[in-house]
Amino acid sequence: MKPSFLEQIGEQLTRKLASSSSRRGVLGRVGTAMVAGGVFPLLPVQRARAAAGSAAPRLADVTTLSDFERRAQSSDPTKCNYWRHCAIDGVLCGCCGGGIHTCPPGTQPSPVSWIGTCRNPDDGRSYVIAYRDCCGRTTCTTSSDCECNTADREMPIYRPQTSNDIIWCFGTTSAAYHCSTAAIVGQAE
Amino acid sequence: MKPSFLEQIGEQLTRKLASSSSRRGVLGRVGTAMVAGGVFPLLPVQRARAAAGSAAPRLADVTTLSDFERRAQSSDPTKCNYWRHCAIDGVLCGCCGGGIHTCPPGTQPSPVSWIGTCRNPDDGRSYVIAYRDCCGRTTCTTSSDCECNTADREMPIYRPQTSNDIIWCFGTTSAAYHCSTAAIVGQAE
Amino acid sequence: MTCFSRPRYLLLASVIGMGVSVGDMAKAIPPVLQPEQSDVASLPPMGDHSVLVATGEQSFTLYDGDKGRILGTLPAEMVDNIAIAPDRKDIYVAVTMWSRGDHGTREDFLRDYDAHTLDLTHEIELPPRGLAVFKQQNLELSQDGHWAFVFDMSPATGVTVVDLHEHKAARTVDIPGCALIFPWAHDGFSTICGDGSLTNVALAGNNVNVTHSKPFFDANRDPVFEQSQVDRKTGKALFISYTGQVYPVTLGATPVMGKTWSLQAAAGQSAAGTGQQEQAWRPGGDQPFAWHEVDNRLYVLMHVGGYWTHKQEGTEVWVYDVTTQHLLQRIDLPSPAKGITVSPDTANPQIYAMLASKKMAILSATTGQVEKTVEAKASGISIVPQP
Amino acid sequence: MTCFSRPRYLLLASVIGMGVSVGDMAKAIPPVLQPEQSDVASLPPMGDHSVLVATGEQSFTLYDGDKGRILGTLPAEMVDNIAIAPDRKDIYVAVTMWSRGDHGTREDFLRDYDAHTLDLTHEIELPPRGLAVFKQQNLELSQDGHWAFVFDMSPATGVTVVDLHEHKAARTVDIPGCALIFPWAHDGFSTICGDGSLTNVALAGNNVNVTHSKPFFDANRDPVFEQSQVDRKTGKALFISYTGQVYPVTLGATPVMGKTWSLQAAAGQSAAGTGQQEQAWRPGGDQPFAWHEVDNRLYVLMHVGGYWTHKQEGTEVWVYDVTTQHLLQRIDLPSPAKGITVSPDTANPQIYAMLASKKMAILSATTGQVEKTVEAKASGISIVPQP
Repeated sequence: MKPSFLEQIGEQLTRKLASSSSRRGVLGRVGTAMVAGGVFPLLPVQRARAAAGSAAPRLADVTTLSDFERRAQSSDPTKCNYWRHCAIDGVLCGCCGGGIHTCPPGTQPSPVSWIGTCRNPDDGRSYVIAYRDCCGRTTCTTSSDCECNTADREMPIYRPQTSNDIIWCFGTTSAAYHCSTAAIVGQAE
Repeated sequence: MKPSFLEQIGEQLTRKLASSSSRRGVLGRVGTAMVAGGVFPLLPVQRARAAAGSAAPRLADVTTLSDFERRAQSSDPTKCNYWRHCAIDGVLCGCCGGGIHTCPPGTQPSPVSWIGTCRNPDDGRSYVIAYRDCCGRTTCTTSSDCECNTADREMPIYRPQTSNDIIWCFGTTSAAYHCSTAAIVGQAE
Repeated sequence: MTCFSRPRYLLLASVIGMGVSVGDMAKAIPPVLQPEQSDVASLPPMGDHSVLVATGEQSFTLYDGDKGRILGTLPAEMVDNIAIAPDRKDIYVAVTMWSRGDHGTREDFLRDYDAHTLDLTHEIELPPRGLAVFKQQNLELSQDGHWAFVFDMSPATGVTVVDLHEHKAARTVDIPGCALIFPWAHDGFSTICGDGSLTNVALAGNNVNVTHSKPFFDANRDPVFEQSQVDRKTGKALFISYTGQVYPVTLGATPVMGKTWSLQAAAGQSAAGTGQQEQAWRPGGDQPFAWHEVDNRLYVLMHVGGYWTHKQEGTEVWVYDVTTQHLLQRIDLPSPAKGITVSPDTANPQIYAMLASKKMAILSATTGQVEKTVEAKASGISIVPQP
Repeated sequence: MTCFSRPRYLLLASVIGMGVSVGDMAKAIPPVLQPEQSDVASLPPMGDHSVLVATGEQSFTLYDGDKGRILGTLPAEMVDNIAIAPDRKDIYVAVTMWSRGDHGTREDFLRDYDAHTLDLTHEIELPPRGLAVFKQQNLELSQDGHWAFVFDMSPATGVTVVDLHEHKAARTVDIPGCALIFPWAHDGFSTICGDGSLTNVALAGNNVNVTHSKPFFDANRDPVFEQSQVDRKTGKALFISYTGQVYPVTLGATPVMGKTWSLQAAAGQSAAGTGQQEQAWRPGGDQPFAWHEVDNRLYVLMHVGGYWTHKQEGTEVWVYDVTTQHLLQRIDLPSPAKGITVSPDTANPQIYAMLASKKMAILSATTGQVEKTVEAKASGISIVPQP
């Protein structure tokens, strides 16, 4: 049997954050948080799994799409209107020597990130996107066209998992922010 | 008898640089340099003194003035075309909470600087200007109109005293560059 | 090695200007300009028309709002936070750095600057701060000037309480699932939690007492802005949601909820909903709100759009009477703005609007006219002193 | 403190994408996109069309000149210097910082980055560097890859010799009255002195031998540019003066002077003089010269102006055959440029022009046509690998 999602997260965090130099003892605190896993609400990623069976695309409904979704394209991932960038805040790594799920040379992907739920115009499905920051190097300097700030379903910092103003660099050599990626985690419900 | 100019410089450097945290031993090296004072060529400031008796203004000669001198004004010291700014490279302190010979709060004037020789349109005289940098704080962020780069009589770094690309922050708490002033030292020859 | 085989140059200019003796001259000849000494400026007591603006992603620049001119500079990057002491005598900046620039040992400090000289007087070590694009509510001060409250996220969340008299971090309070700091009138603060509730932290000598309130807004459907406002003197907060619902709350160990009202209804319009295509006037931007506590007026940066446009620049500033919950005025901005602040005075209040063009527009809050436009290289963020 | 009195949220997303099992679907339905792992890019061996551009006063950005796209980033501020190893396997950056940002303990380092991964492999402590707006000639490397030469100014001037095999500073050589570093073909370098002469430093095991040449230019009347060029493989230099006089010198313990020529005369014009109102085509900018050593062509950023316009942006690039000392070509720039570099290849050389608009224009050096224009936020400075 595959480990549960929360177990996966726990294992990943333990492994990834054990080398963290945080003075606050991330590991101990996260460990404390983990034991109460049963009382946590379902995360979007779990809902994604629950919904994985219903793979039929939804028809585009122009009456309910957001402005971003109506205008989104699927051909150029170095533009702010690329479909996965529906809730991104930062510089696109694809403009900086990286790619849509690739960090530029000399940087490190953060093991934790915020997530968005974005609609792919090609199949009408919504996907959970992990906006993993690439960290540990001075911010990428590139064209202003690569600096994006979108906010579909973006929440305040007290809902950090879907908040894009946070510097999501935990467990990297430093939390210096370089750029942001947009990797697919799975299909949303 | 007043101390000579070189003695003044020596005294000032000794006093000002004694607290320097340079690892290279500025003081010892400057001291070594000082003993050979007699073989140094006359500095512009000395020539200024030698010429101080001849105080009659020169008539403006539009055929020999530089473009900067033809266009220079004497009313607004926060503009790049203010007459004293004939060889300045940097942000004007007058735009940053300081003034023409005043450092903004929280910064320190460098005890050494580069110098220029600029013509005052009001009296037709040329003056030696000390472009003293204000140091020890992050660079001032202000209007681009306050970022100047002029080069009348500006020389390469192997003639440092009249070279304006050098960060002239020696003997200050740090050599972080904040802005540049333009103080009158005396009349030029 | 040093070599004496040829003349060398003394490469130094003196800090002391020379005295130039001017001989007797005819009256017609203008006098020779005299040498000038270098000096350093200091500042008068901070006036009501002072504003600290986040500039160039490397500093906060202090402006005189009457002249539209710079008074001084404090270093701070995008993730750093700034606060002005209630008595305006100190400015605090919470910063994070690494010993080698983008790598090395992490260090977090609360810096204390003298507001008169802008000299750094104390650099207080902190545990790792929460790093986010600037939010006023990630750094707050107690009204008595004794405590600073610094938001932490590692990613577990907490608040470090700093003793400003002793210049050291006193304790860290865990606030699991919560964030942001809204100070009480006395001895405590509240934070907003992910379930729409408040966690309330009372300072009691060497202890803290933590209480949890019931949810008062629907965080899933219509969350309140991080930039919601608090009157620090009274501990009264106005939590404002994405759609424009205003939740008045008197903060404390047991918060007291007031009557909810709607920014749109107060303007004679329908309350806005959560439809992505439901066009309505909505609050938005990096810093959409400014509460003028003395006049009890709320200034809101408004734009037309659907739901999820909570970060969109505003085209107008709407001015509300919070007492009567009515719109008093709509002010057109010269161009869209990312954030606003309003000066604390009642005589001639100014609106400081950080435009998307990176200019700062200074407007009369009374007439709505633009008084100055400054090439400030401003981001969306600014702060003003308290009344 | 931690409290368990209410549900809390796990505020983390996993680095591992989940496997999503896709059920049997009709062929007409596009497959569900699969989860993606995060990875890190690395670079192929550095090609001839690579250029490192000073960007945003915070970094050097490595560009692919063919695509006009970014390959990676190295941190560096305005006063820092960068050099590419002759074998292109390392990139060196000389940096200066203070432990607390704009204050604290000063630290100077030579950073060694792996050109394949852009990882920092060594951070070598240095004595205090000379701080000036970027000048290529303030950091140089020996052709055998063994030594780096770092210019110091405290304000006394010197050169620190860094052993790149041992990753440590080996010695500092005083060069009183002199500055800038022009490496020889083997085991030494020359520096320019304020009296128009050269000081020559030969490395000999653990010793250095210093010689002084006679003045070869008039530093008072017509100084040579700091950005004068050197062919690092042969140790031949072209020192070029403000007015446009070219002084060829073969560097060494006893430099050999060649025949002086004029940029203007080589273009069929009168040599330019030192009159402030003498309008002529003159070299100028932050980085006015690029010597393509293999083709033996000198590219010069030219503008029309009087004397003392040595920092003015150029409107054209003039291409000279250094062998015959004749102008081959005049290339119009799309807008004025602060600096240029030229790629080292002979097949299809590119000109990288850093425009005053902060864009980078990439031109064919053969046809003069603009191939790409990049919104680079560039200052005037760039460097390219050696042939």
